[in-house]
This record gives sequence, structure tokens and C-alpha cells, in this order.
Amino acid sequence: MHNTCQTKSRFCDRVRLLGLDFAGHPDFVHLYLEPPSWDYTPGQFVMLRPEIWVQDPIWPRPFSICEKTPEYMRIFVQVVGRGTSLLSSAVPDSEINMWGPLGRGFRLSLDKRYLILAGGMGIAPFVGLCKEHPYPGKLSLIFGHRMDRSCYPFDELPGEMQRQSMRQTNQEDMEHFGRVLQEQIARFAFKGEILACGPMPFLQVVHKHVLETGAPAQLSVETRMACGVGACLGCVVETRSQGLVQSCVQGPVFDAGELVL
Amino acid sequence: MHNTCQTKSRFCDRVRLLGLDFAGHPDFVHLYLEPPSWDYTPGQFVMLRPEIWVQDPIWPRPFSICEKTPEYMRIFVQVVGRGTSLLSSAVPDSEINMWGPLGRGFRLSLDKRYLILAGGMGIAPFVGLCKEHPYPGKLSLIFGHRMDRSCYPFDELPGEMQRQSMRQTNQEDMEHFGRVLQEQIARFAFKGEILACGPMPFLQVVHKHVLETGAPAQLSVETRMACGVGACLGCVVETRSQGLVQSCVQGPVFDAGELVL
Amino acid sequence: MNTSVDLGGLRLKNPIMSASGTFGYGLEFAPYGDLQKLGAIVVKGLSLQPRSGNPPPRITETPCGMLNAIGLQNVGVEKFLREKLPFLPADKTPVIANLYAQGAGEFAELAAILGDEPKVSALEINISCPNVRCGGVQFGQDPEAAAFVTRQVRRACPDKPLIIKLSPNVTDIRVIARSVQEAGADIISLINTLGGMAVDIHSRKPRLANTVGGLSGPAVKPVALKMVYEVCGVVDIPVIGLGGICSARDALEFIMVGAHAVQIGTANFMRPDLIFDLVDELPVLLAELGVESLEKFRGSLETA
Amino acid sequence: MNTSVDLGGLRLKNPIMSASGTFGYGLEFAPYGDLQKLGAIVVKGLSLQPRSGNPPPRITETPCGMLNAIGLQNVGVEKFLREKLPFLPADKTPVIANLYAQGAGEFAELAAILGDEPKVSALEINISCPNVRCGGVQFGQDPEAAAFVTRQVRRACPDKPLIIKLSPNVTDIRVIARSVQEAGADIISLINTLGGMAVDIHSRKPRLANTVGGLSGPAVKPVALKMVYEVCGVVDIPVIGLGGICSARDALEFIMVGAHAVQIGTANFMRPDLIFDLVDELPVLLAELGVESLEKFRGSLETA
Ligand SMILES: Cc1cc2nc3c(=O)[nH]c(=O)nc-3n(C[C@H](O)[C@H](O)[C@H](O)COP(=O)(O)OP(=O)(O)OC[C@H]3O[C@@H](n4cnc5c(N)ncnc54)[C@H](O)[C@@H]3O)c2cc1C
Ligand SMILES: Cc1cc2nc3c(=O)[nH]c(=O)nc-3n(C[C@H](O)[C@H](O)[C@H](O)COP(=O)(O)OP(=O)(O)OC[C@H]3O[C@@H](n4cnc5c(N)ncnc54)[C@H](O)[C@@H]3O)c2cc1C
Ligand SMILES: Cc1cc2nc3c(=O)[nH]c(=O)nc-3n(C[C@H](O)[C@H](O)[C@H](O)COP(=O)(O)O)c2cc1C
Ligand SMILES: Cc1cc2nc3c(=O)[nH]c(=O)nc-3n(C[C@H](O)[C@H](O)[C@H](O)COP(=O)(O)O)c2cc1C
Ligand code: FES
Ligand code: FES
Repeated sequence: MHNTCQTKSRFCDRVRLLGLDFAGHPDFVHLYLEPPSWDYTPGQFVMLRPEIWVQDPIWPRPFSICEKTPEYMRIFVQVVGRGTSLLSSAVPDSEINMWGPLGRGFRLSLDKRYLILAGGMGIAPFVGLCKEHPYPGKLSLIFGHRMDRSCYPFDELPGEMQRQSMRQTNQEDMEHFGRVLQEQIARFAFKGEILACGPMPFLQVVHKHVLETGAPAQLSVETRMACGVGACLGCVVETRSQGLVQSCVQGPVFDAGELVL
Repeated sequence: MHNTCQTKSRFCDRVRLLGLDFAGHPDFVHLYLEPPSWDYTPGQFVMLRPEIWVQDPIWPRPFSICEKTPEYMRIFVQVVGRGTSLLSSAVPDSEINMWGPLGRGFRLSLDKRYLILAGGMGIAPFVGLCKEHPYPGKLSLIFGHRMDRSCYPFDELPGEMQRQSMRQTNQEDMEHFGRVLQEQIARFAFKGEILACGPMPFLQVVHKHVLETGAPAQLSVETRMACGVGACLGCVVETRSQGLVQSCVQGPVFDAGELVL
Repeated sequence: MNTSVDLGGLRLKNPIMSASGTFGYGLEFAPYGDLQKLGAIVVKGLSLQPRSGNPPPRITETPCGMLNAIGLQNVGVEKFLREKLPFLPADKTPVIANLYAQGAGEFAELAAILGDEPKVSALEINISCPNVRCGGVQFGQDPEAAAFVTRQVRRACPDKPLIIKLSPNVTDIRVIARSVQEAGADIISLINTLGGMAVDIHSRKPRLANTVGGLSGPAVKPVALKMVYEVCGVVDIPVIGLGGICSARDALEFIMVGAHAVQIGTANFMRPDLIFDLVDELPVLLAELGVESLEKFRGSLETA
Repeated sequence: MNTSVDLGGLRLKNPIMSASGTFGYGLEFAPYGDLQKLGAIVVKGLSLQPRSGNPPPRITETPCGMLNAIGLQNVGVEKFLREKLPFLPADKTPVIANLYAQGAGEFAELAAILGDEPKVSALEINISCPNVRCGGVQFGQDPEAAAFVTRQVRRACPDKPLIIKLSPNVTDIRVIARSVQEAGADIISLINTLGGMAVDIHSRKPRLANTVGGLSGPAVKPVALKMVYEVCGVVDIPVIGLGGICSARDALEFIMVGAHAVQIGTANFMRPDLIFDLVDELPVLLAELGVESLEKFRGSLETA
């Protein structure tokens, strides 16, 4: 690793950007970073802040750990604003401050069946999960997306999985997708556990239906984060038992029953 | 030109960075930009502000026009701070806002002899001047520099010129250089006109000696500039006849007799 | 899209104005765009006598902003009327004179001179410049003094719209705003610069010869937006918002919290044709937002 | 290089402290550096009872800065003493409690509780938080109220160094500073956040659920530096400077205008090990400047 601050800290590295890979669309990019020394649980995330940002933007940006191999750490980014735009035009070999693995990932047991519900960029944390799972046959995925499927790392998921993708380009599609989610959640219900990640409106639909059916589910939520380490209190979400809690520490993955969305 | 705002303005272009050429040292770089439609007088300058700067740094940066050909406009930059550092790591094909030609350049007549005194980056405005001069034999140059001569565009100046370069690496060298300047100014005095550009301590030495001898001289001064167009009143220098005047409009080249340094 | 606005007697074809001191006398920007496009041109602060301002260095860059201590260098009102005003397209775009004086009497004298000038559409009174030791900031930081100056100027120039420009360096901007409204201001503009300072640890000197200066640019936008929002909530007269505006989006933010118009200051230094582009971009952005008129958008912020 | 400082009874091994609310209870940063390296640890503002704070969104980014309206969410003083303080290296690095209350009586009650705790080295009184409607900002904006709170806390906790943290949202910070010095403050820290606001023209909503918030980060550094400079000129007690400090250079700027120590706030979010690096970089930079001791550098600004 180019430069690591292991002596003074467990988790903060200045890593080199090995390369960028655009998924056929300028707004979707895979960042390949020098792999850190630590291991992670799918659903955990890192904070990234390129050295070159100096003082603007001031905050780092949180990203799910998409995949980690001995060669690289991969982050899948959609350009939505200034920070992601700057990241997508980062220069190979430039240095990025990265700290992690942050938060709580998905609690998994290898003998359980999982129904994975991913909306758009919500697919990111499941890439490593599915590819590293020893029995991908136990995993089913329903993937809703707005842009062409080729923008997302869908096709690289193990063929043994049961995978279904659906594109939503308008309100009608969204409603249809909502019904599919409802049906599938009801059908799967207690056969295993549901894992979900995606934008808030998507999560709210999933949340509603898992609570209705009582199906066990873990949901990963996205909030605005300044620090990622539990210090700024900016990233709070409402929980049933503890009120407002920092999702960077107690989340981003929560039991559906705990969350108030 | 990639994108020009000629319809709405005479002088502000968004030009493409054609390429960068490091002069064998990471702190000295030649920027090659799409050539603008206008012509210029040596000593005039442009303001540069890359699109990617967004809001920080807030100001553009002033640079002498080093050379202009039908293929490119060339700016010679020394990295001294944040803005020049960002410019030196700009990506080819990126877009830079450029306005100019700004200020007053050197008043030249082709039949006159000139003694050019350049300190460090003060060589920049003289590159085009010397290379385009039809009778370079009429030009003499004394060039003082701190870094290795190869960092500067000295060797590319026309061979017909009388050129002398001297390196200063310590206080003693500086004092010696000061004496050389004094001698040369006294010797040249009324044979033609003196043109000078360089850092303030250098200009102050030149100024002192040209005033002493009464030799006609034009000096180019550098001041902090925010706008380059005469609006911010930040760049003022003191003159004998008009008090504080904007050097971006009335300068950067002034008659030595006018300046209070 | 109709983007015209009526600021209590001062009609603008669009809400984009230049901010005083950042647009020279207007003419400096003529090579970069058509001055007639602008909603209004506010010129550099004018005083009775020419002023040479503070010694340099007068400006320094700060994170997302800048400090200035120009000290109100200007050609003086006479020379402005003789050498600058005749060349401005005053019949097409309102020209607004920004006034600086060291006392209420001097303000009144200036206002009387400019009030007689048909090519000047309105007066903006700078009671908030922090860069002049005597006068200046005191007026803007005390509600009584601000009201006093306002009344004097009002009396000296009863016929032209009167803009009072407020200082953000106060505990409660609403108190000052109400005070100048009661004293007869037609329009309020805010914010002027925030007091600030920068130093160089190598030379051990301040970065401005004047030691302290005024902070402007994007860095101050959140402060400006809050103050404009607060003032719009307590006065009935139109408010002009400024402070860090760099884009059509920024401009609409100020209008959404209640401003009638906006001024572009430090952003003019980022690119001399930026203000002209904003005039074009504003209606496009409004259309994108699905807004029918500027009027409808103004003050449309929804708070809980 | 000796970088230790004596803040009127509070001795620090170096002048780098964390700023309240940006460093959690300190423990959050333990994975990223050695807490014992720091000059002092100032923890998140504590209140008598636990507080759940404001609804989200509570933070938003601004040019070179951020706005927050956390609303002083904290575990309450009891839980802090029980669950956080025992795990901090209080014998190696002073732990400073930051106090928030809605009235002077409550402040005194809190001060009495924390004053009895040997592992707390000093109290910092936040009379300047703009995010709580009742109490908070009023104390910090009025010299009488600020003095009143200071006296109450002083009486309740006579034995520990007392830091009063000032609000920048005032017309003249010097008046408040002098007032709290006279009322018995041992140390003054400033600045807290500047009042600010951000809005979203698409949703037409404020970017913070609380509508307004506090601005911090590099954007406010020039404002902070000026106020620290001004306060150092009028008080005799040590001053802790903060506001936008991101580097050793920034820290030395505050010390050069007169501060004894500095706090690192928003910059902790840029990189969780930044504050630890600053502790190492400070003496290196001082040596580069040819300075023999921090003491000699303090207040060494040369003005005309
Ligand atoms: C735990 C976690 C994991 C994430 N994983 C990924 C990932 O794997 N890939 C990916 O592309 N994105 C991911 N995100 C979202 C990503 O952090 C934001 O898209 C990014 O911070 C936006 O930065 P920006 O500067 O481009 O946008 P900005 O200019 O800051 O904002 C643009 C828009 O995005 C919204 N936004 C900004 N930050 C966030 C945020 N933290 N969460 C939600 N919305 C935000 C803003 O409100 C605004 O509407 C994740 C977020 C979290 C909290
Ligand atoms: C008319 C004119 C022509 C110039 N021509 C050239 C040129 O051809 N090539 C070249 O490399 N440089 C030239 N300069 C200087 C160049 O503009 C500065 O080096 C540059 O603006 C520094 O920007 P920065 O962000 O890197 O430095 P900053 O971080 O802003 O400052 C670093 C140091 O440079 C000083 N500085 C900053 N701006 C200026 C300025 N405008 N003038 C003098 N000192 C400054 C600062 O005080 C500081 O000490 C010229 C300046 C002027 C006014
Ligand atoms: C260089 C400079 C000069 C200024 N001169 C004046 C002035 O003469 N009169 C005045 O009322 N305001 C003056 N101002 C303040 C601006 O008009 C404006 O209120 C302030 O800069 C905030 O807006 P901005 O952030 O958009 O620049 C000046 C500002 C700058 C940067
Ligand atoms: C998220 C956040 C929370 C804060 N909470 C507190 C607090 O609880 N008590 C307090 O006195 N100041 C609090 N502050 C103010 C900081 O301590 C500091 O005064 C301010 O942010 C300016 O410094 P900076 O620019 O270095 O951040 C908070 C600031 C931020 C950004
Ligand atoms: S992101 Fe700062 S507490 Fe969670
Ligand atoms: S740089 Fe603005 S007036 Fe000269």
C-alpha cells in the first residue's frame, strides 16, 4: 500500500486510485482502490475524500463496499452531485483518504435463504455479498432500476442465483414494481430473511410490506453523513427502541422492525 | 475554438487546454491553450480560471502572454501556491475561462534598441516579444534566475540576441547580480530603452538604478488581482502623477518614472 | 417568462443587478456583455470628494471567498456624473448610485446632488462599509443612527427610490431593518461584507494593509440567506438579497426566501461575463422548475 | 520544541484541542489516533437530562463549510459520567466538559455536578448555541446575561478553570468578552457557529429541518480570526481560538493573533486522523519558521 497510517490508527488509509471503469455511461463508474488491510461485512461502508479536495467539498462521501479482492477495493458510484462528479473525474494514481469499514453490515448465516431487494445503486453492497457467497443458490434477487441494466453490476452476479431485474422509467412502472415487491415479500415471508437497499421511496415500500407480513428483514438506509464515525450526529434515523440513533454506527443496516421510516 | 462567447463579449473565451509541457521540473510548466481570436502586445496578460475550480479558489489568476501562434496560446507558469498548483495538474482537454488581452503592454518601436532585464518568471512576457521581433539583434537580455536555467524558456530565444544569464542561489549572488544590473543600466542608459519584468525586489533594484541614471525604462509590475478588468480596485500601485491606479488597466507595464515602488 | 420586478417604484426587467464595488462604474464590463441586459447597474460607492482608498495590499483570497479593504477609493461624485454616467445605457437599464459618506450631513449633500440627476434611477446608501474608520460601520450597527441617516437622505432626495444597504455585523438584523423602514427607506439591500481578517505566519503581517477587511463570496452565502429571510419576515418593503451569489440557482434561493431582486458581487471576479449569463439562465431555470412567474416563486419557501 | 501552554491553571502539553460537538465523546476517534497526544479533549455539549435533538436533516454542506442544527443531542451528564468519561485517558490528557443549559440555574446545577468530578479538568460553557430555541443564544448575545451565567457557574464550581465560549453573532464581541472576564471567566473560547441557512429550490424546503443552523468550517475562518484578534486585544485572560482551522498553519494564525490554544472542529470530519496529524505538524512548522517556542510566537503579529 502506498501510504498507510496504521501506526497511528487502525482504519484510516491514504489509498491510491488504481483505476476507473465506466459502465457504458458517464454517470456510473467503478472505482478501483488499493485494497486496505482490513476485512469487512457486506453492508458496511467507507468514507472517501480525495486529497485534492483541499477544503471544498468539505465532507467526505460515504459509499458501500461493493467488492474487495486481494488486488483491489471496488466502489460503485453514481454521479448525483458535486462530490460524485469530482470522484468520477479523479485521476488514476491520485490519493484518496479512506476510512472504514464503517457501521454495521448485514447479519448473515450461510445456511439461510435470502431474498435480496435492491433499488438502483442499492445493488452496490450486494455485489461482494453474492459473489463471495459459497452457496449462491440460496440467494434470490429482485433488482429495480431506472437506467439501462447495463449501467449496473447485475450481469456479473453468480448465475446460480435466482435473479430478476425490472426497469422503471415512469410512475406506472413504479407502481407495478411496488406490487411485485409486495407479492414477492408475501410469498417469501418466512422462508428466510429479506435484505434490502435502495433509495428512500423504495425502502419505504419494502418497509411497509415486511411490517405487514411480519417477514424478518434487514434494511440499509442512506442518510447525510459528515463524519462516518459517530461524532457529528448528523446521520440520525428514528428507531423504535432508541429514538434517534447515528446510522453510521448503529446502521446503515437495521432490522426493519426497529426502523421508523 | 471549442466554445467561444464572442456573441456576447469581445474578450471572454472558454478555451480548451491543448497540453502541458513541464520544463524538466514539476514546478515549471508551459500551458498550451486554444489560441484566441484577438491579437496582443507583449507585456499584456490574461486571466485564467479553469471551469473545474467551481467556487474555490474564487479568483482567476493573472499570467503574462508568453507566446501566441496560430496553433496555440502559451502561458509559462511557476507553481507557487494553490492556484498554480491546480493549473499544473489540469487535465488536457479541460476547459479554462480566459479573458484578455488585458492591461497595457510594452510600447515598442522596431528601430529602437532594447535592454531587457528579466528576473525569474519575469522572462515570460519577453518570449513572444523576442521570438517575433524582426530584428532580434537590436535586443539584449540579462536574465537572473534562482532555479536551473533549463527551467526557463531562455535557450529558445533567438541566437541573434545578446543574451546573458546569471544564477542567484544566495544573498551574495543577489548582491553581485544587483551590481551587474547597475553597471549594465549605466552602460546602456540612453542607447535605447530598458524593459524589465520580475519579482518586486528585482524591480526595485532596477527602478532605483534607472531613476539614478535617468535611463528611459518600462517596468512590468505584479500585484494581487481579483478581476483583471479594473473593477475590484485591488491591484493598485502608486504612481507619481495619479496616485493609486489599477495596474490591470493602466499597467502592468509603467514608465519607470511614473512608478513609486 | 416574465422576470420583471417592481421594487416600490423602481422597475427592473429582471432581478439581476450588479453589487456595488464589484462592477466598477459598469463600463469596465461593457466588453464582456451587453449592459442593457442587466436588471440594474449599481456602481462603485461614491463620495463627495474623490477618495484614494487604503494602501495596498487591499484584497486577499480566503476559503470560497475573499477579504477586501479597498477603503472606498472612488472618483468622487462630480467626476462620476461627468465622465462615467453619460456612457452608461441609463435609458435602458436603471443606474443606481451607491453612496458613501462619513456623516449624515454629507450623505444628505450627496443625495441632493444625485437626486437631481435624471440618469440615476435610485440611491443605495452604504451605511455598512467596515473599511472606513470614521463613519461607515457605526451607522449600520445602531438602529437609531441607521434611522437618522435614512431620514436625512430621504429629506434631501424625496423623489428617487431609496435603498438602504445593511451590515451583517449586528446582533439582530431585524431591528435595523425595521428601523430604516420606519425612517422612510423604500427598499432594503443586504448583506454588505462580514468583518474578517487574514494573516501570513511567514511575514507575521496581516494580509491586508488595513489589518481587517470585509468578507464576501460563496463562503458568506448561508449567513446572507438567513439574514435576508429574517428581514423579509419583518418588513413590508422590497428586499434585495446578496452575498455569495454565483449562479441562477443561488439567485433563486434568495428570491425563494423572499427577496425581490438580487445583486451579484464577488462572482463578477470569477468571470466577467458571468452576470450576463445569469440573466439568460434565470428564466430557463425557472421554467425547469415549472414556475410560471418570478412573482409566484418569491417567498415560496415552505417551512415546517 | 516545547509546545505546552498554561491557560490560567489548565496546563496542556500542546495547544491542539478538539472542539465540542465535532469529536463526539472522544472515544469515537480512538481507532484513528492516540487520544493521549491531544492537548485536550472537549466533549459534546452536555445537558442535565439526555436530549434527543432536532429532527433530521440536521446537517448540510455549504461552500467551504457546513451548517448544523443538531439541537444538542446528548446522553445527559449522568450517562456521560458513567459510560463515557471512565474510558477517556483523563490522567494523560485533560478532558473538558462542554455545558449546555436553558437557564442560569440549570447551568449552575450542571457545573456543580461536573465540578465534583476529578476526571474533568475544566468546564466550557456554551452560551452561544444558536440551535436551541429557548435559552442558548440569548445569553451569548447580551453582555449582562453572559456575565450573569458566568457568575452563577463560577459560584457553583469555584475550583475548576472556567471557559466561556462566545457567539460570533454579535455587533461587538469585545463587549461580551470583557463582560465575562469581569464576571469571573478564567478562559474565553471563540467562535461558536455563525447563524446561517440553506434552501433547496427544487423541493422549496430548507435544507435543515430546523430551517436555520450554525455555519462552521474554513468559510468562517476570516471572521473567527478577526474576533479572536479583537478579543485578545481587550482581555487579560487566555483565549482559545477556533473556527475553520484545518491545518497547522491555520492553528498558528490564531496563535499569532494572540490565542493561547486552538480547537479543531469541522476539520475532524474531513479526516478522522487529521487532529492527530496536526499535533505532529505544529512543532515542525514552528521550527521551519525559526521560532524557538510557541510562547514567543503568540501574539507576534506585526500591524502597521
Ligand atoms: C451508507 C451509505 C452508503 C452509500 N453507498 C453508495 C454507493 O455504494 N454508491 C453510490 O453511488 N452512492 C452511495 N451512497 C450515496 C452517496 O454517498 C451520495 O450519493 C453522495 O454522497 C452524494 O454526493 P454528491 O456530492 O455527489 O452529491 P451532493 O451534491 O452532496 O448532493 C446531491 C444529492 O444527493 C443527496 N445526497 C447527498 N449525500 C447523500 C447521502 N449521504 N445519502 C443520500 N443522499 C445524499 C443530496 O441531498 C442531493 O439531493 C451511500 C450513502 C450512504 C449513507
Ligand atoms: C500581470 C501579471 C502577470 C503575471 N504573469 C505570470 C506568468 O507569466 N507566469 C507566472 O507563473 N506567474 C505570473 N504572475 C504571477 C501569478 O499570477 C501568481 O504566481 C499566481 O496568481 C499565484 O497563484 P497561486 O494560487 O498559485 O498562489 P497563492 O496561493 O494565491 O499565493 C502564493 C504566493 O504568491 C503570491 N501571489 C499571489 N497572487 C499574486 C499575484 N497576482 N502577483 C504576485 N504575487 C502573487 C501570494 O502573495 C503568495 O505569497 C503574474 C502576475 C501578474 C499580476
Ligand atoms: C472589492 C469589493 C468592493 C466593494 N465596494 C463596495 C462599495 O463601494 N459599496 C458597497 O455598498 N458595497 C461594497 N462592497 C460589498 C458588495 O457590494 C457586497 O455587498 C458584498 O461583497 C457581498 O456580496 P458578494 O458576496 O456577492 O460579493 C464591495 C465588495 C467587494 C468585494
Ligand atoms: C456538528 C456540530 C456540532 C456542534 N456542537 C457543539 C456543542 O455541542 N457545543 C458547542 O459549544 N459547540 C458546538 N459546535 C460548535 C463547534 O464547537 C465550533 O465552535 C464551531 O463549529 C466552529 O469551529 P469549526 O469551524 O472549526 O468547526 C458544533 C459544531 C458542529 C459542526
Ligand atoms: S455521520 Fe457523523 S455521526 Fe454519523
Ligand atoms: S485586478 Fe481588479 S481592478 Fe485590477
